[in-house]
Amino acid sequence: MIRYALGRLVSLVISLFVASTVIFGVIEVIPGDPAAFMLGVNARPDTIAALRAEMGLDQPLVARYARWVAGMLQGDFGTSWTYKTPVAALISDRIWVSLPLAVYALILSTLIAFPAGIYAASRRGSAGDVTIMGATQLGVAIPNFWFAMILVLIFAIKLRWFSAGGFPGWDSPLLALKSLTLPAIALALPQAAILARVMRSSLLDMLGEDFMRTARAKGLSRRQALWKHAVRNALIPVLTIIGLQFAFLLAGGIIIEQVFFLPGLGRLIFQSISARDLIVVESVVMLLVFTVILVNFAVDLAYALVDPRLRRRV
Amino acid sequence: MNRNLIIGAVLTLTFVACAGLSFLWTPYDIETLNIPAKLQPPGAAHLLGTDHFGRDILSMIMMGARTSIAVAVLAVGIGMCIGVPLGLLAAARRGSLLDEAIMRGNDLIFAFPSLVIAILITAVFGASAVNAIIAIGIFNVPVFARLTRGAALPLWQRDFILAARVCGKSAARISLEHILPNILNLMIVQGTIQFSLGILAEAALSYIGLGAQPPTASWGRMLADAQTLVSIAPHTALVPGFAILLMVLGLNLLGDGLRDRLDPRLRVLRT
Amino acid sequence: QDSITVAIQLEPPNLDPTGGAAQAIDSVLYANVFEGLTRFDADGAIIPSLAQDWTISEDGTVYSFNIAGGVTFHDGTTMDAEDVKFSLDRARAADSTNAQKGLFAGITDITVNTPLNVQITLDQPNGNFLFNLAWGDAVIVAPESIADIASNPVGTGPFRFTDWVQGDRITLTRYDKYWGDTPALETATFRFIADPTAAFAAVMAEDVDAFVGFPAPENLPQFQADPRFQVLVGNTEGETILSINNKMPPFNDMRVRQAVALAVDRQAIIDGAMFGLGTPIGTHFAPHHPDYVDLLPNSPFDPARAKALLAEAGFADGFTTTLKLPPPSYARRGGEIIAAQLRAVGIETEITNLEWAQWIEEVFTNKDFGLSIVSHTEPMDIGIYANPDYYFQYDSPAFQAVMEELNATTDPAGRSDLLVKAQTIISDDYVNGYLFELAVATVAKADLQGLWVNQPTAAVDLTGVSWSE
Amino acid sequence: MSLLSVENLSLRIGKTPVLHDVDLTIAPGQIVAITGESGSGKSMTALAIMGLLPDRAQPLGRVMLDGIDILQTPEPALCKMRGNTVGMVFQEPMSALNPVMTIGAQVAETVLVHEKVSRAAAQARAAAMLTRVGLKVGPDRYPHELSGGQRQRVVIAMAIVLRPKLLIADEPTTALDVTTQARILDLLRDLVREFDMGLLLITHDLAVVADVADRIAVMQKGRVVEAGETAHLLAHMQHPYTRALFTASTHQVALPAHRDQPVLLKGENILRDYPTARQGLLGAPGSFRALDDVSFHINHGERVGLVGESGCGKSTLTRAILGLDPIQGGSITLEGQPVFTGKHPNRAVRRKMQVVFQDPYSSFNPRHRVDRLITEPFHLLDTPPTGKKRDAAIAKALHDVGLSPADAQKYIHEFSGGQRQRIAIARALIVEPELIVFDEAVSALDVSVRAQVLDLIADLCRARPLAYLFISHDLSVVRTITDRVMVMQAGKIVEQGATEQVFTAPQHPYTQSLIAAAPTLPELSHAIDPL
Ligand SMILES: Nc1ncnc2c1ncn2[C@@H]1O[C@H](COP(=O)(O)OP(=O)(O)OP(=O)(O)O)[C@@H](O)[C@H]1O
Ligand SMILES: Nc1ncnc2c1ncn2[C@@H]1O[C@H](COP(=O)(O)OP(=O)(O)OP(=O)(O)O)[C@@H](O)[C@H]1O
Ligand SMILES: [Mg+2]
Ligand SMILES: [Mg+2]
Repeated sequence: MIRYALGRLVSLVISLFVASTVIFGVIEVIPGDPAAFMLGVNARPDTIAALRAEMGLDQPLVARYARWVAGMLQGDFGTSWTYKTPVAALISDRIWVSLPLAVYALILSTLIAFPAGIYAASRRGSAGDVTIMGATQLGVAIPNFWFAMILVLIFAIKLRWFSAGGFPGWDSPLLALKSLTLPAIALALPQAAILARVMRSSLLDMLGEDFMRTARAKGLSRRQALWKHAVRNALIPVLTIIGLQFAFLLAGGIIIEQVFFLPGLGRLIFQSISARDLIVVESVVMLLVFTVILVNFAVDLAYALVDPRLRRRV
Repeated sequence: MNRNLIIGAVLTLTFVACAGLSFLWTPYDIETLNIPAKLQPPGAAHLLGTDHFGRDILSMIMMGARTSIAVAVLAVGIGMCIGVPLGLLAAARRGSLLDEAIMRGNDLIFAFPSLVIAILITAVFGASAVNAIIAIGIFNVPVFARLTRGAALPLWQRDFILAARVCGKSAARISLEHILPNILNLMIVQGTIQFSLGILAEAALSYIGLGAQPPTASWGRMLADAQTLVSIAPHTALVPGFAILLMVLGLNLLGDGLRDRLDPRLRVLRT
Repeated sequence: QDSITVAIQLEPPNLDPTGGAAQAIDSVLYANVFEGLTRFDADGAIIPSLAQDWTISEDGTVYSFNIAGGVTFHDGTTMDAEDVKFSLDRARAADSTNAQKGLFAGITDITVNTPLNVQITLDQPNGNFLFNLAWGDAVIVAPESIADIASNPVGTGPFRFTDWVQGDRITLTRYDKYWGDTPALETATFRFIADPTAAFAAVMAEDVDAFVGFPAPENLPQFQADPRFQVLVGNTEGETILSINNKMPPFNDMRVRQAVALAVDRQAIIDGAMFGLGTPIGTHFAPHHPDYVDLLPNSPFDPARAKALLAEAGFADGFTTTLKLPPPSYARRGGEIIAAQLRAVGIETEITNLEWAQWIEEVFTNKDFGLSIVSHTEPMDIGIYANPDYYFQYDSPAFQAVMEELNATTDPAGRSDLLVKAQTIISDDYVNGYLFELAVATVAKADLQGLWVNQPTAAVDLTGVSWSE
Repeated sequence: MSLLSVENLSLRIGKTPVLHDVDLTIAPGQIVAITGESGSGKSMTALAIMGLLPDRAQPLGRVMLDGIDILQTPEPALCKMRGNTVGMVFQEPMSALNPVMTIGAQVAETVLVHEKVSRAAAQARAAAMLTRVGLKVGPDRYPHELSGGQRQRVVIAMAIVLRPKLLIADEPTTALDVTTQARILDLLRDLVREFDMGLLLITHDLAVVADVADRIAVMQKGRVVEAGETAHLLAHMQHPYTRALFTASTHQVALPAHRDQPVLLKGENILRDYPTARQGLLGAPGSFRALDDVSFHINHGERVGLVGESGCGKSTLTRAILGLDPIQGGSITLEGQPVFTGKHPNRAVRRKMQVVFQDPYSSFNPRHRVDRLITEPFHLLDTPPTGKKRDAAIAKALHDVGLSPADAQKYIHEFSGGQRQRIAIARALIVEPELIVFDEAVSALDVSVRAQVLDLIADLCRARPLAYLFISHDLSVVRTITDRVMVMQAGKIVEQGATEQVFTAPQHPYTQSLIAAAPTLPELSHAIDPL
């Protein structure tokens, strides 16, 4: 198990290194001079040059990359050009919106998807199954930003149950949760639909396995066999999807953060790209990639917990 | 006959037909604006109403179908054309360094949140339909590469592949002659699904202004334009929303239906 | 009730009004946290602020300002002539990153006479100097607090900065030792909502008390009809123009530029892009300015003439050019409408939507464009036409002479004449397509009073704002 | 009173009739075997007794088990009965166990489902039963940590932990090799005696049937065509199908005599290592030696057999001979030419060798027609025949294996298993190779089909001088179809010699145990005389 984890760790580090090069390379070629943008149309060339020097933009690319990576290794993400505050502080503010939102949405989608998927699989072909599968088809097809628009229209503007957007901060956790509820629903439902479908089909796959027949021959009822034997085995593909979804939720919140006007990571990326605050963009993208890779790593470890066959593999 | 397949095919074909028809005819010309006639609700003159520039929404939907389909088809095409050969190569050289490199490369792409990459790409090259295609296409590559490799690996263990190797055929030739045809069904099914995801992705990119540029019609941009109008002219948001929903639904149903028909494992169960 | 939540569209990137071009910095801080020697009032007039009065030498080059006594910065230190000298010297220094360094270009010397009197010498008379000092970029800052001005601004205004939740809001609190009249509000929260849908929802759900610069004009009728709200529509200094690259063929031919001007139907653009909000203009000048001349008849909507002019210029079959649009909706929506109108006379446009950073690089700096739409929001900025390197590349010695004369003239009547002349020249030359003066809409709770209606500069001045009852 | 009595059981699945009027009785302590061809309804009968028929099954008749009629009993009552009164063991030990549960927990589960005992008590009973079935490893292992035979013991323990009155075993040993099979059968026999259980044993292997069963029921196309006491039935077969079945099982082919000829294929000191998982984080990958210093030869026209347990390296050797995988040591030469030149297989040599695989279903690309399938080896020729010549070659190859030229245009799914194996042989013959490797080429076939294919091979030997290497775990087949046999154990050839000699007087202890473990049919020559 430990060896397995270590092996995955090495490839994780390599991935991170490659990712950092790719990110830096892509972001550095984004056209639009950050200094010129910050100073606006009335700025004089010497002012712009002064600012470029202040931001370190006059140094060669490799040197800047090296400094960026070295800084990150020490936990220093640099200082935002526009906000003039440490990027780490900026990110940590935003992450307390994006992360809870992603987790909230993930919990919601799991809470919806698991029972729905299991129910549908256990009653395959029944009216309930058909209804649930129909609903998931719709859920998969619905664009989440459109869904979000409609949620706002109904629950914020018409019914006024929730605030329409913005985030009051965690001073009052209840209010904070409330303001994340509509966005979390908008994010979670389409994901829940996907998850429910995967859950159902992987359960159905399991139902056809020989060991399910063995379980029935032991005297387990259909339902017992499903819960005791199929669910845990079916969890492996489901875990993969959950891992992918978490990454998606964290960054894919971008559009939803836009609709609900949440000050999360997604919006930070958006803002800093249009403000050409490249150092922030680089760091946020790197952080997201890091999270995804880390989540995949966690998922891999979770596999090993679920499936003993993987534990001894290096 | 399979219900999913029929509903899916009908929905998909309707939109494809709309898109095709739009080359020849649309109820109104969407390039001329008629601002006095803006935001008319659905009615006799305009079946689905007009937008904030007084354009006929039905015509916009037809033209938008064209954009959506074109973007999605090309993006999936890119994904397949690059991903499938990569997957075949990785499977043929399974366990080698090349295989490892291809698969790690795939993982890396998967590690990038797709929307973020799309935003970066459009930030570098500017917003346009072509760049939307590239951005979506890039994310289709690892999907097809993984799927291909995953499906090809067990095939390589099959005896008929051994037989072909005994006959001295090269790995490339075996991949083309034996592996590819046997995973084609899978590719078609996955292609349909990726196609529907492509439609959604195009809509999302256009919604945040990174997709096709005006005057090209796009469902996502129609939604973006309509977002402030929801409360005064709900049809401007509902119509494109439902267009996306129905098209994606149709494709998904079609994909499911095709899977049921084409997947040999399920076919064995049926007969 | 003595607190208020005001929403504006854009969040300030940092809180240093002297170090960046972002208007949002001024929106939050101007007159609320920072003050200059002079300031704009609600109608755009220049009135005394920290400088209580001043004298100008005969030749118009030496200004002597008397500074209000008992002024303290929010950190408790006193504000005196030394701070004024420090602030202005800092803004005009060689390594300064002040975005409007040009405002201070004529200053040759700043002398502190007494702690409450400062004397500024110019190299030549400048009729705009008091106006220049009113800009947000010319506010008075203290050397003690300059180091973290970007995140912790310390000024002399009636409100002091308390908190900034990046991405969401900035909170200001009343400064008890303010030297002037005490404002009615105890705290003010600025929230930043750029998305039109979210803006609409936030106001409708009463999450905010006022929205200054409401981004979606199409939603205004709903607020007007709702007794909970009042809608204030005011004017801004934003001349929205279809800028034309005067050096790029075929636009170097005046007939082509005229054709473009005639092909554009302003009213359709105002209705279609702004839902009726905005005043048509025929030249680059704010209609509410006393010296404005109505030059609309110079460029009526006349597609037939436009076609004829094109034919005359040798483009009977039209031509293709680029139309590069920055993010605001006046540009994006207006661009679609203009593209359709130009297509009607045979000019095909390739629309490219750009972010501001790209726009500045491609259009403004590299002049790589045919047409663009942008609102020039600086007050009294007709002077840009005198700069042949300015992005639309208009090079007219006649106009440049007028501007030179204007700068040297301090006599109001003479200035007025020259401004009329200037407006007429650029209109006759069809330098750009003049579309409309941008309007600003403020949606507020019905019982809120004292908000600025107009936007002579980007500012949400809260000093006079209060709740009725 | 009998423990189980099946009366007039008929069954349709959907619209397809599967069983017709099946009758069957089992008494306590009795072993009843059902035998018959694949698809004859053996498994369905068993599932009917368990009440585990597929969803669309419509059974008719009576299945009385311990006094209750299964077909009339509601599901909850059946659940109480399964695992308790009746247990079942399935064919595939690899997939019959839940991979994510320990074996102890899986056995204990049977107890926990039926009895209100503590988890610890159930675990204890499970451990005891695992010991009883002869499992020497602890109950906290996971299935993937066990060998096939061990897993089958776990499945048996699971089925009998509550001492059911009836145990149904559906092909319990088919997936195992002979020595393991012998041990499992011994175990079942012991358990029956010890617990006084009834055992319903389903198998297509007549030798096994004859060995262990008290009674035999022979099924064909959903009917029981003949049933009776084992000894009596073997002695007095009435039904032609039963006779045909037994004849085919003991089928002997007549090989033409082999004369001494020069060496064709020669392998010397072959080493073959498979890389295994890395040792440690960055350590060098380990390796597993699948062929350890193997030397052998095959002469022109000689028929050589290769036998050995599953996993001993038979297929690995095949692959090395065919030049599919490089070897790590030693040499393989065909008529003096190396199979491998440098890193690449030698085409000139490959042309002289062909192969026939075990699984007739996966040996062909389902998307190609027969003509394309069998001409694939033409790829080895420098100037492959085209047009008329090609057609003629196809027709001849098909004719040689007893198919018609018209079959060339069909797809592979249109053929039965036996026909497919003929096509596989046609494919091997089309380039007229010197040597054919048969890797378990008849193991997946029904006995009657197997007999036909063996005859075909003998016929081909008569028609032309053909050398082959015949790999099989079925000793009786190897015995009749080869001149010389090699016995392989754990990557080494432990014994080789003339077939009859090795079978009658095995020298090596391993060979002896192998031959002892193989079940044999009693001499039936008198019974199979034509009527
Ligand atoms: N789920 C099912 N649905 C429809 N028909 C089935 C199903 N399972 C089996 N059959 C059919 O029932 C018949 C009897 O099958 P059964 O599995 O009992 O054969 P068997 O004698 O056990 O064969 P084998 O030796 O191959 O296991 C076969 O013709 C088979 O095709
Ligand atoms: N690709 C591989 N990697 C590692 N080990 C392998 C590989 N293939 C086979 N082996 C191991 O090599 C040994 C010999 O395998 P081989 O397939 O030759 O056995 P076999 O005698 O043909 O068995 P069977 O009768 O089951 O087909 C086995 O222990 C097997 O586990
Ligand atoms: Mg069976
Ligand atoms: Mg083998």
